[in-house]
Amino acid sequence: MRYLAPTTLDDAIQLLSGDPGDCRVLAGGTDLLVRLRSGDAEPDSILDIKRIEDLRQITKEDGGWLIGAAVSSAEMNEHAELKAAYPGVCEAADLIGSTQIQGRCTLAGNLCNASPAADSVPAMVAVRAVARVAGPNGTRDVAVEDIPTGPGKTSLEKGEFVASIFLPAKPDRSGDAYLRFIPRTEMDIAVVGCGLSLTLDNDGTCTDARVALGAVGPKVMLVDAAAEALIGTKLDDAAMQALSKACSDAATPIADKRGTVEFRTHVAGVLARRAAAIAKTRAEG
Amino acid sequence: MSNIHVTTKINGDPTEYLCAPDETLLDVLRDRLGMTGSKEGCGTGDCGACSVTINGRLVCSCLVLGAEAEGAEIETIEGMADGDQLHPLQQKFIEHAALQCGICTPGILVAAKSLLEKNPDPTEEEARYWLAGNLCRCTGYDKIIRAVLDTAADLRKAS
Amino acid sequence: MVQVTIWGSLARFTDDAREVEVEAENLRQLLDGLAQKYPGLKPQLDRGVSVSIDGKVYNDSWFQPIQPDSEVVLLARLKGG
Amino acid sequence: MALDSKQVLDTQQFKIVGTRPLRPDGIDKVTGKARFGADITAPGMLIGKVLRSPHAHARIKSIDTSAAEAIEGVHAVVTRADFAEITDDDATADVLDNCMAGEKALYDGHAVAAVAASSGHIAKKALKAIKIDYEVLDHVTDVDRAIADGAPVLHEGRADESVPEGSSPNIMARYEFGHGDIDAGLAQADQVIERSYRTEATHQGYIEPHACLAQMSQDGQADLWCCTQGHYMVRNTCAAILGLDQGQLRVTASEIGGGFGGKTTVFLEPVALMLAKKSSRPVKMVMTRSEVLRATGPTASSSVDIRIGMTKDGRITAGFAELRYQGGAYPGSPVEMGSMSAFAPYDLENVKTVGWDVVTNRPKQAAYRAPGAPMAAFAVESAIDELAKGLGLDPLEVRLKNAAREGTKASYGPTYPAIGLEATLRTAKDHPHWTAPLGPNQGRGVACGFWFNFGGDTCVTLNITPDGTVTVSEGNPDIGGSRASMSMMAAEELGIPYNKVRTIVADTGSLGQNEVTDGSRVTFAVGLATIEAARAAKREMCRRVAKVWGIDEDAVEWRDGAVHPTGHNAGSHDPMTLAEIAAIASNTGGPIAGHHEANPEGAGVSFATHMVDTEVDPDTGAVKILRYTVFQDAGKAVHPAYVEGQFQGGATQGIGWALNEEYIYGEDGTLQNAGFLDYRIPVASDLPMIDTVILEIPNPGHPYGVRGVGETSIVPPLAAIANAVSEAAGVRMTDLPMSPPKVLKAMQDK
Repeated sequence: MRYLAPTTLDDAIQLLSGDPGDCRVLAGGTDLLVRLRSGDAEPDSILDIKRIEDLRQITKEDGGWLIGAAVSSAEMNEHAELKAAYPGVCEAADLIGSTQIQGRCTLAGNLCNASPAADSVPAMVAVRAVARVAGPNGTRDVAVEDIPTGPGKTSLEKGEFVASIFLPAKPDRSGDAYLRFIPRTEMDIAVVGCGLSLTLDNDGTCTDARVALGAVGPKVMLVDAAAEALIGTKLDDAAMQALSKACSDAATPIADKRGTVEFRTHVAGVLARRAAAIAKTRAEG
Repeated sequence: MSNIHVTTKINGDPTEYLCAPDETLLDVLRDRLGMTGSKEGCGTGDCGACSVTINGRLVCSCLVLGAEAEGAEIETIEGMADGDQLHPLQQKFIEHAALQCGICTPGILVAAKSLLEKNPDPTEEEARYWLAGNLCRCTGYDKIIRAVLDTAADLRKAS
Repeated sequence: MVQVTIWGSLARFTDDAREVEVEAENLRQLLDGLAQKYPGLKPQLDRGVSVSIDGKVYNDSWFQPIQPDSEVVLLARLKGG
Repeated sequence: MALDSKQVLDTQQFKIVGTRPLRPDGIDKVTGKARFGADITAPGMLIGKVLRSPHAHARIKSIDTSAAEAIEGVHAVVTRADFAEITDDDATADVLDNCMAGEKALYDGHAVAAVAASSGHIAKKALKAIKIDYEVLDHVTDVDRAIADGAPVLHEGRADESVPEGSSPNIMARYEFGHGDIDAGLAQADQVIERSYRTEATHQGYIEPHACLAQMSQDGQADLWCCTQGHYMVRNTCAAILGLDQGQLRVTASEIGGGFGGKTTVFLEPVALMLAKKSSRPVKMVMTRSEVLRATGPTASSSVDIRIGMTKDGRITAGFAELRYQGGAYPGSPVEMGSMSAFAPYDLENVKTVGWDVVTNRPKQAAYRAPGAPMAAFAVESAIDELAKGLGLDPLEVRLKNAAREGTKASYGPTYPAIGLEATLRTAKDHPHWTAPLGPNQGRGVACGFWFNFGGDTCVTLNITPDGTVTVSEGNPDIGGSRASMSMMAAEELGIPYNKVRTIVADTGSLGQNEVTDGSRVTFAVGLATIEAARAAKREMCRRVAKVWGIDEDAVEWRDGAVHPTGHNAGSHDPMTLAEIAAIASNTGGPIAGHHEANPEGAGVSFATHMVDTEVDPDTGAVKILRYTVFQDAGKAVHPAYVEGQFQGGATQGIGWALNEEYIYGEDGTLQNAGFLDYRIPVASDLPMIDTVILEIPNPGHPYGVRGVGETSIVPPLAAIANAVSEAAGVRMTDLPMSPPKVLKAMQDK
């Protein structure tokens, strides 16, 4: 096995696309190292992208934020401006694993690991986040929800990797939130996750909303019916109930060691309602 | 698989080692450098017994490759005391009987030190959440949390 | 004679008696006496039992004296963690 | 003795016992210097690894190790064929079979082969090169399914003589305890409850995986370093399995990173010794967490049926329990302990328990803190709570009304001496926690718990050094501060400062036989032996001083750390301190030591009452522990901080058992959650502070009144939490763990 640690994006692309074998990108490593140890992954090369300075940055772009693929969750949550702009995305990243894990894990890694239960993914989808994919043919922007295609699988082509995540500018009076359900208070994988963003007009009517669910299907699920339940309402009880129902109706979970079908289906609705209440408060400022 | 030469600094000491590309920092510390204070309880980042800091950032050394430490500054439990002067957290842990078997203690101390550097006045809840990734099976955490909060109070008084 | 209370599932081997009598002045004599009088008890006695004598539990001590009026109860061999 | 022992115990004054000195191993443990099982190395050592069955139940038709042996760097491969069969001792034969499968792999994770190689990498590669031809068999992991008709059979003909003809072949033993007439008792009741309860298997969850380092010479001398609760047990078991003389195998216990009963047996050690023997090199083996969960120590899972009758005023007229425990693939679940302890807190005229020991395709259960008792207490204490609440009675009052006390005939047979249950209940009732207000969706639960405790073989040698300081050698691994309490008891007895005593855990070559650190026995039994060893040393010092002064031995006495003349004929002499006597030991007869070897019996039973407040999220079924108080009798708390620690740790393990810890098996019989990610032990943010109230009702069987405290604290929490959650959720929870999906479903179905 080889350990590669390029210092420029071009070198990284060249190494990755030129590698004849199985080359895995190492960002935070909190999933990859677990797989190496268990023997689930036996790559020929590991490409560490943390030495690429550009990928370690959080920068403003077009009124939104560009978060490099090597930026850890802890670094995001220490960035006051980013946290104020995207509290939902930041708190989702802040829920991944322990303090120790948060010191390493990244949005891009969480996305490319392609677990349906990834905490940050529904939060990103809710705010229309875009993955900036680098590869031998240049870079392309892909909606975050289009990166995972199923458990452990992504739409990335050979030689491509996610170099950064772009969180686009939000209209005024917008708020986002992420909630997940776990059996303990920390350290568990989401049994259900819900990322939600919404925008209010001046009289409190919801003009835009996006609702994404995690861990209730093979990949993150954008629930249009849930958004529709909110748009045009003042987020009253009836709207919240409709939201809840839309999310439960959309959920197609499996039963496993983390939860039953019935439980996940029900809790998807509960979390959506609670996340909407938080997002509403945030949107109201 | 050829080994990688790494130059780093551990607890202030310039250190060089060779490691395999897939070897974790924890294995390097324990098996190559004889620094067995960091413990392996799970190898998957779920127990925190291998906690160290890299460039001041708290991590599980089982989820870091040895090769990644090139040029970094690493702090482990072995570097927490200043000579024969225990760190206040170490002293308080003994005074509060905050350890029973002691296997989780190095990781918890490293994590708690990192907490107090970031937040000198944590609430009980903040301390509990910060340390949620450090499993202890003996104590029920009660005396650990008391020791951390008591140390924080003392350090605030002293500063 | 010492009166010994045995546990319920052993009564199959003592003609359904929960209280049996053996001649014994100490624990060893008690266990030997039981095995001799009720051979069906022997496998369990060999695997091990604990014995409460006047409210104190003994596991091994052969020469622990037993008075004729002592309360003697056979217990499953104690385990601990 | 002029005073009876009870008076002495009630009135004796201590200078050191009861204080909170710093533990002697503290600095090593906070600086990372302490050496645990995996921290030991030897020159030229190999790394050993185990190949484990991927099947829950399979016949091993053949094993081909030739390809593994051919790999460069592989120095030994071991299978069951390397071990001689054990025919005279079923229990040891089962331990061997669990360490290395014979004809069949009996559970997912069962060891089937092992290798020793020059590196871990090569060892892993070698494991993959071992070819095993399995015939996969039907499996069963559930206790009730295992005894149903047509269930796959694990062993033929293993049931003991207690099992009635025609029973399921997966039943290994049957136990029955109790007295009186259940039907007659139930007939007197105003209300009778019949309920079934289930608990899932939990793991002891020690953070330190099993680890050992073995070496063996051609002449049969062997050394083993390992983390264990009992290195003498390791020695004896390994010697039996490998055909070694016990005297030739020296076992040294490392620091131990938690055990809770799970390190009272061997897993890797015989394999490491065999690899060392075959390779003629030291071999180190360390388990991964996944191996720990798949192949070591879980506790039994249980299925319990209860019938209890109660009068309108809260008197229990009869109690019946039928308990089925599966203890994994071998006989020996702790169902007899559950059967004896289920109703032990109560004074009952009519009580009966029936226990069934069942085997399934799961790892061989190992003891876990009060083995067998928590599940039984969960069932009984839940049923009593439901009855009390159904009759509109105060659950603490009902327990007080029925509480066992001195003179009560225990449900398991004997008559109790002075016991502390009533004191824990009264203290609980008077505690502010009991009357604190509760909010919406909150509930409060109480439950009682009982545990036996025992003594066992114990050796202590106490040496007086030439400079008048003291070393104590004992043979029980220090799992939670016992070196501190031994040093305290020695210092107390000798009248010298605590820091003038150092206690070490000696290897198996240095002392006689010592029972495992289990049964909450160490502070009791090793403490007793330490006190007796100190007394022996004091007697010797008195003799020496009498000789120096030229007076009779009975004209001197030991007082406050020195020998004083006493009586009319003693004459006038300045007292001689321990240090002064030590300084001239060479001149007065040689080195001075005291030692004590005994099998102290009469450990004294122990009781606790726990009180807990919970809040249930009505939308998700999530349970939060809001407040927790432990009331327990410690006899005499030698080091109260570590007694509190035992109470808090036991309660927290109980919280895990009650709420989120469980062994989850798939349809294929493989363990689904073999890691700390999904085997969910409580984390710091799950818990409040755990308040403790130590009661001290001296144990007459110990010179200082000490009672074991380690295990009792895990007995009440399962039921206490279930009672609290049932109140908060408005529906009775009878199935552990009370994970959110289960609680939510129960609330939705009510």
